[in-house]
Amino acid sequence: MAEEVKASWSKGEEIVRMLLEKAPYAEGTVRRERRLEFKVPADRIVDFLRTAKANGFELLLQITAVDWLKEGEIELVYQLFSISHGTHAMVKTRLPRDEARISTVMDIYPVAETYERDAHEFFKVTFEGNPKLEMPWILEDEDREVGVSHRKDFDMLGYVKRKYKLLDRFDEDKENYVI
Amino acid sequence: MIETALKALFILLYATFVGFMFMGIIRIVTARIHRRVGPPIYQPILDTIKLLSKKSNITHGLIYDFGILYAVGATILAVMFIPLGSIGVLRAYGDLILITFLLEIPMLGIMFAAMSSGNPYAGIGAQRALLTLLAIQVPLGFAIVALAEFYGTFSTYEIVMAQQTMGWSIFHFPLLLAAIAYDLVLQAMFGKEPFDIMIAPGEISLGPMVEFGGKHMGLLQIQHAIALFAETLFFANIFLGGGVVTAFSSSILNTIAGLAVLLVKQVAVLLIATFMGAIFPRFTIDQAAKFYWKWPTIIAALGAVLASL
Amino acid sequence: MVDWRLYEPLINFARKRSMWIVAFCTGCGGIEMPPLMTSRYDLERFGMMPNPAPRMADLFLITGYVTPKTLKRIIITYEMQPDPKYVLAHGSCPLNGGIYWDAYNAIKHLDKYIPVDVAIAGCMPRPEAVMDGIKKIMDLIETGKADGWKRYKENYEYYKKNQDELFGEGWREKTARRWIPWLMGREKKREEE
Amino acid sequence: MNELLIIIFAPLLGGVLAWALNVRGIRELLGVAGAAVPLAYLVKLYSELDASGQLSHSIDFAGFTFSFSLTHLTWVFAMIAGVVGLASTIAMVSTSRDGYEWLFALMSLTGAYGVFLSFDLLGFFIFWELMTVGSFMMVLKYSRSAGLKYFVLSVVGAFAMFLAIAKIYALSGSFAFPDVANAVYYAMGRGDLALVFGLFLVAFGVKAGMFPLHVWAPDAYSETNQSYTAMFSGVLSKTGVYGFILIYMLIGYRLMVEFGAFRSAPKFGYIIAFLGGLTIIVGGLLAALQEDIRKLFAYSSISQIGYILVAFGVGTSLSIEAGIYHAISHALFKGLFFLIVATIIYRTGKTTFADMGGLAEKMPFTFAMAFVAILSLAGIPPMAGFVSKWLIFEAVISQNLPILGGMVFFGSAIGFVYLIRFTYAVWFGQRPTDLDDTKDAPLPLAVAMAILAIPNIVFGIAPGLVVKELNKIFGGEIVTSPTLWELNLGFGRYNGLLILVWLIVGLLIAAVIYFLGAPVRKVPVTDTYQSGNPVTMEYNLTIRRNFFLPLKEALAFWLRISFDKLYRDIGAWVEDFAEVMRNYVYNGNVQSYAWYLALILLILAMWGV
Amino acid sequence: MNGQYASLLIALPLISAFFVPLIKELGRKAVMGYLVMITALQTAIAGWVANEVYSTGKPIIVIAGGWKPPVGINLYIGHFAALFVLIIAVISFFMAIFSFRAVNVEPVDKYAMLFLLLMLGATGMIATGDIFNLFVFMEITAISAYALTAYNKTGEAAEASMKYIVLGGIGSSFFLIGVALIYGATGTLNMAHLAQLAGAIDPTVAQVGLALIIFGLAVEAELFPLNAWAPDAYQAAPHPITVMFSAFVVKAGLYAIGRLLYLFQGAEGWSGLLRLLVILATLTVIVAELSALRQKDAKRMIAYSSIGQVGMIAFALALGTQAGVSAGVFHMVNHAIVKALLFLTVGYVGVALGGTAIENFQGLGKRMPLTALTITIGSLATVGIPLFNIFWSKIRILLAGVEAGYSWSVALILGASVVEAVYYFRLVHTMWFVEGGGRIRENFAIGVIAIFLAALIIVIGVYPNDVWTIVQKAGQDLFNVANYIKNVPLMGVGA
Repeated sequence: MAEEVKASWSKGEEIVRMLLEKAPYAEGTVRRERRLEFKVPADRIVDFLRTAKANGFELLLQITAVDWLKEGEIELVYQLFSISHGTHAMVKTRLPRDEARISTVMDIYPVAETYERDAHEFFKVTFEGNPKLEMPWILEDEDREVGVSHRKDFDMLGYVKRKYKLLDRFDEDKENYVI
Repeated sequence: MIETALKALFILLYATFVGFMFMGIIRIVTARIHRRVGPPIYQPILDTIKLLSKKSNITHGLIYDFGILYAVGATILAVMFIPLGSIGVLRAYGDLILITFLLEIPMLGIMFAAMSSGNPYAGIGAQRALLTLLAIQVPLGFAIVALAEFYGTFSTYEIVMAQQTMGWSIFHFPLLLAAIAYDLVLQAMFGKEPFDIMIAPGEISLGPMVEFGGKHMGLLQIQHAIALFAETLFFANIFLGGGVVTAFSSSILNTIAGLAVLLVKQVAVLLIATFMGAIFPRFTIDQAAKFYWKWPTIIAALGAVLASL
Repeated sequence: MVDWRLYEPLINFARKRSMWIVAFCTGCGGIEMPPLMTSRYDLERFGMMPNPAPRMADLFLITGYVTPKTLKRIIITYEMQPDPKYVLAHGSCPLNGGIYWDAYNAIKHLDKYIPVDVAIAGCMPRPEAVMDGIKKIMDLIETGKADGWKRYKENYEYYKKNQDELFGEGWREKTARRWIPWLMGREKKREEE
Repeated sequence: MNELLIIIFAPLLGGVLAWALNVRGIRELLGVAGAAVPLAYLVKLYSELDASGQLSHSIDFAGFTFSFSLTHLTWVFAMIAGVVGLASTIAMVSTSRDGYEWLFALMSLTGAYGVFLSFDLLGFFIFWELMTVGSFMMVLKYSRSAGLKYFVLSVVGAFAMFLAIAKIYALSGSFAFPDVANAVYYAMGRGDLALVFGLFLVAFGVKAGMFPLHVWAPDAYSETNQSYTAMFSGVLSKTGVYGFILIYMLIGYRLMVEFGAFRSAPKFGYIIAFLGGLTIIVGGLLAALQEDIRKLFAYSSISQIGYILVAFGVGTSLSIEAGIYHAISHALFKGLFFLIVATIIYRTGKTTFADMGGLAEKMPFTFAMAFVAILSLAGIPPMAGFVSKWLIFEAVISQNLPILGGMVFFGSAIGFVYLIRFTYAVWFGQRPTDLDDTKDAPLPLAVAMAILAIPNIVFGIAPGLVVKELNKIFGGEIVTSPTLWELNLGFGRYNGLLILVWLIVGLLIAAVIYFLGAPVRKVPVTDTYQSGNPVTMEYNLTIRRNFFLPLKEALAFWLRISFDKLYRDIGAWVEDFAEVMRNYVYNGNVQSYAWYLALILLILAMWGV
Repeated sequence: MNGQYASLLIALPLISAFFVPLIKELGRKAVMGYLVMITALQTAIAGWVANEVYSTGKPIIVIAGGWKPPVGINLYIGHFAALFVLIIAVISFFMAIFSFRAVNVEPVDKYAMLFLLLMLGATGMIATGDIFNLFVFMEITAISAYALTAYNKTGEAAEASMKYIVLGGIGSSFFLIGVALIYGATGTLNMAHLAQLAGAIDPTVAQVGLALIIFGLAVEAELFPLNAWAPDAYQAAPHPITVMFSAFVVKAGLYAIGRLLYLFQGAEGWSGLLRLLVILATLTVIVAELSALRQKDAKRMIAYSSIGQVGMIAFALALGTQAGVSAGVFHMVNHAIVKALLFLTVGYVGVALGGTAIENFQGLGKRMPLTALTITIGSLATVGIPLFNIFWSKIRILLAGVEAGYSWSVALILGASVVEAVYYFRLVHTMWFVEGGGRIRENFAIGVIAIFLAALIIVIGVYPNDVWTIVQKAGQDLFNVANYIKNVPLMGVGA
């Protein structure tokens, strides 16, 4: 139902066409006004981001990781923002789930260092070239040993029960619960 | 012997009590400037009682305790030297340089105690306190030099007597300059706002004071009270003419009147410092050093040179 | 060695009227503290003064959810405070984990780890509620019933068991040395280059 | 009266014997005996001296007549040399390894005694050279560059003095002080007088470590056996100071008459005082910025000498007496400090601040001595350091010299600054793991430290003892001291005992309040508030390196000017010039040599032969 | 044993020099033994003569061939000559012993002959009372010196001796022209007679003659521009010969300058010449010391320092006052002892370790402790450290210098001696405080000589009174010419 209502945003189309010329390996669509979306293969991400930076996408807002358990892939979304064009761009890449490995984009966007560490800490995505990847950060040592991560296959609730030894509390349903 | 002991006891109690009142005044005046109600005037006394009555105390070694005792002892010693109106135990030996040194020694004692705790904040606090001390030394030195040269003597008592005849020191231009410089120096000696980088609460959690708790902090409160009293008394004596009243017949009335006059002058000095403290933000340490080595030094040096002509 | 019982009322009055707060704001309640100090609510009337160093503070305000990482710091700071010390827990998170009831990184019962004297309900209580809490704790001190610190000292093993259960044995030394291996590694790497 | 000769040559004899019989036990005994004998004689001679006022003795030797005399002034300086020398030799028992150090240490002590007791310029010069060579060989053993820098500067000073002596000798025909004094007064021209004063200023300035000539001191004091440095900086710098008194005694009156006064201080004296003031500030500030424990105390020793120079520069008898008093107290507390440094280095083997720390628990006795020394150097009332600084302040400011007063005052704060830096870096904070088993000071060093610590306290509380001695030098009652504890200058009074009593009263009051409180629990160093983070001994949090970074940034502009680099450039330039000249003059081919002869003939012809 | 036996001092070396070829076949040891025996004999005679002169106080006058002075040649052995002949003999005796070890280049008999001729020449120059005779002995010394410099047969030695020959030749020709001029003007060659007639010579001839004589001798006495040959000659010559060069060959030249300078006091333009000599002497000191600063070879460094000290002696002699002259003589004695010790020990190190480069001296304290100790004593003495002998003479020279009004040159000399101290202490540091090789056994005989000289240095340093009185007598002998004239039995012929 998203397609009918989509009013064509000429300026976005033009930006996407300009970027796609420079990066043929990617596909780009305009989701809606001020929202562009690009799909880039994992190994070409650095070149794409370099061209994006050159063409007006000054800011890298966030690197979010999405865990597609069924497809066995982890999706990294580089959220860019261009002040000159006044638009967001979601650059998506897919990595195999078991050993997710990609090269760092620190030299293009220096801020990426923290976001990459965050993704590594919770989604075990290794970014080659980021010096501070192994540095102890948010997770406490006890959690790190247990292997806490935000991946879907990790039973978070079980871990919380074991950690805080509050067994009875979680079995009740919404109706009867014990403070 | 008994007479001096009684006088000393009186001076000590009077100084501590008035010192606490001064701390109360500072807190109330600052509160009033912030349009707040502010604590009762006897609040510092309550704080000290609470601190002294703490049930468990810690120590980091002998020097940690001895430093505090030394600071309090030196301050008590300093108070004894400064002439308090007609009362004065060691008034005859009250020498300008001796008193200036005695007013700086508590800072050394506290720094020794703080550093022996091995706390990094105490280390940074001590470093800043030393640099502030280094910074205020130049204007302080020139102010003392100006005073000594103008009156030709170092004894505080003789200076007070000379001021009765020649009028207050601040009426003579060279000593006015010295008084202004000395007042800026007082700002740092009180540890008030513009120059209290050494005990900056947010930045290095009270600097040297971070490790003092319980009775050590209580002793330091007493020391701060006596020090406030001593410094304002010293300023009042050497610049504002001291409290020598001979109008009444009986000596008891004279002494009381003298103390009252002194009290008014001391409160005046205190209020200047408090107002300045309430308004100005905090200087960083090299800004403070550069400031002290520029304007107050020039003023004080000018005063010293003019005084010596 | 001196028997102070005779002066107990005066000392309690002094303790009541000059509580110094440890400037240690955990969780989301930290921003509630400044209004208490400003001219509208002015806690200084009661002689309460924020004080960064735990060694000389009495009142420890736990304002908001407590993560294990913060709890370690809270325990260390709490133990550094000299004895008659009181803990004021703000909001529902320290009581039962509040909205983070199922989060791996929020403490469910603060009381298991450090004794709480007065707990103020509300997902960040308004200043008036905090003032009531403070009034309550001042009454407790007045009557000498604010004995959180005595409870901590007497059954210290219980508290220690809970703490070790959560953080593992010798957690203080481990946390202190947390960064050293990584730093050594980087030092070695830099030497190799 | 050949006791004077015994006093002078006993150390050298002891040194030579100690060097010859290089056996562990006997060598130390001989060395210490060498230093103890002169002290014993000095004490014995005091009664005779008191009676007759001057004991003199003259011998003629190698064609010159050498006369020696013991007056009150020289007795005071000789006692300084005696006490500090004895303490230093006792300390050397534990720190020196071979006879070489004993020989040259005691040779420099002989030089110092000779300088103080000689009554004629040539004897003065010979013992001055002897002292320079003795101390130079001590430094040469440890490092060549420091040794050569020290030697070149002090030899330049010595030869400047020799030139001045020769000029006076050419005028007066004899070296004895009395004839020299009136020869200079009656017969010396104005230009020659200025030259002689300049040369003496350079000579004594180098040895005392005055501002522009102080560059050798930090290297020389640190690159030698540390317990010898106690004597090096305690005694040998006093010879430089004694030299300035000599300037006053010999040519002072004529300079006063010739060049007049500047606001009641003689003009030539004002130069010395101003340079002394600069020395205080430069020495102090540089001491605060040092990373090496020995260098810190070397610079601090220079800045303390600055005080004495200011006192002498002002020129009134009160200020000279204050200067001598400070010379005594400086010798005491500086000697004590260097013995403490010797103990630390002897026990830990470390010299930079970065790898020291937390020694207060491990070396309590040394720390107590360090505490006494800190109180004395920083000038805390009940100590000798304060009395002498107080006298100097009074003397300088009462002569209404505001700028000098300001400099001297600034110096006292600098004393605090670098001492606290030393205390924090060495005694407090987390202890590096390899220093955990350091023991306290060995017996000889402990005894030596005690010898120097006691007078520090005694002369502070009872300044009358010293002042009675010093008044005898000037004859009159310059500093009246009604009782043993009190000094009265008319415009300023000081009572050591009263201050001590009231300090103890204050301490008692504080102690009473302290013990009324609850009992105290000892807490280890790792249990400190670090915003709640736990602290471990492995991760060092004590700021030992670069403690005064803000001060260094504030002074960055002034630190670029360094006289050390200037002298090194001059040395290098001279060496290059020599090399270039050698290549031109002795260039190896005969034709040019033959041309030289022709050149000589040309000169002869031109000469009108 | 009356005075006439003094002539043996000249005769003995001459005759024995020519006996050497006879002993050649008996082998190297015999020749060396013979040399030692002769020098020992010479020392005995010199000792007897010195004792005679100093006890009676009267100089010994030896008349050659019965002809009374202004006509015949006479030897005048006054206090100065007696002292120095003894020094020459003693040092030659030591060097003879040293040559056993040091000289192993083959034609040893030629070496012995030249050695004796050199000793003869120097003794003759000091003892003679006649200018032309002085020229003859100077030639003998010079020629044997040229030969000995080239003795090592290395390229460097040959070049050094070639330089020496060229300069020495020009120098002695200057001297001859000067003597001829003076002889033309006065008609006599005898020094005493010349002193009487000095005033009567017409000014220009006196000036030219005197200048030429002085600068002829200056080449031999190594004053500034003329001493370019000296460093190479010292370095290239075999070690014992370098000792003899620095110990007495240079001294003979200096003595000659001193003697002739004060003989012609009456001559016109005398003070101008003195001032020129002072300037040249100061320049010698400065240039020599500065060029020694960055030397890589210890022997060459000590050669430069020796030239510097010689410059100081010349400065003392040229001051023109009694104090200056006696200080100069005292310095001559001290310098002879110290430089003999230094060159002996450095030479011995050169022989033992192969080459005298500074690297060989590293850690010498551990390798050859005795030699290292003596070198240290020698270098401390040269620098002028109080308890050693040169200190006393240096002080006297500088005091006399300032008294005579040359305070600027005294300042420069002091500056130069600071430079000297620097490079000597660098040597001391390399010897004692730098790690070196294994221990080497030291030769006994050379050790004894070194110890004797070092002891002499310290004894004079600690108690210089006696030596000072002897030297004062020698200084008067050189300075007051009137006494000199009175002693010589002139025939009273001529104007």
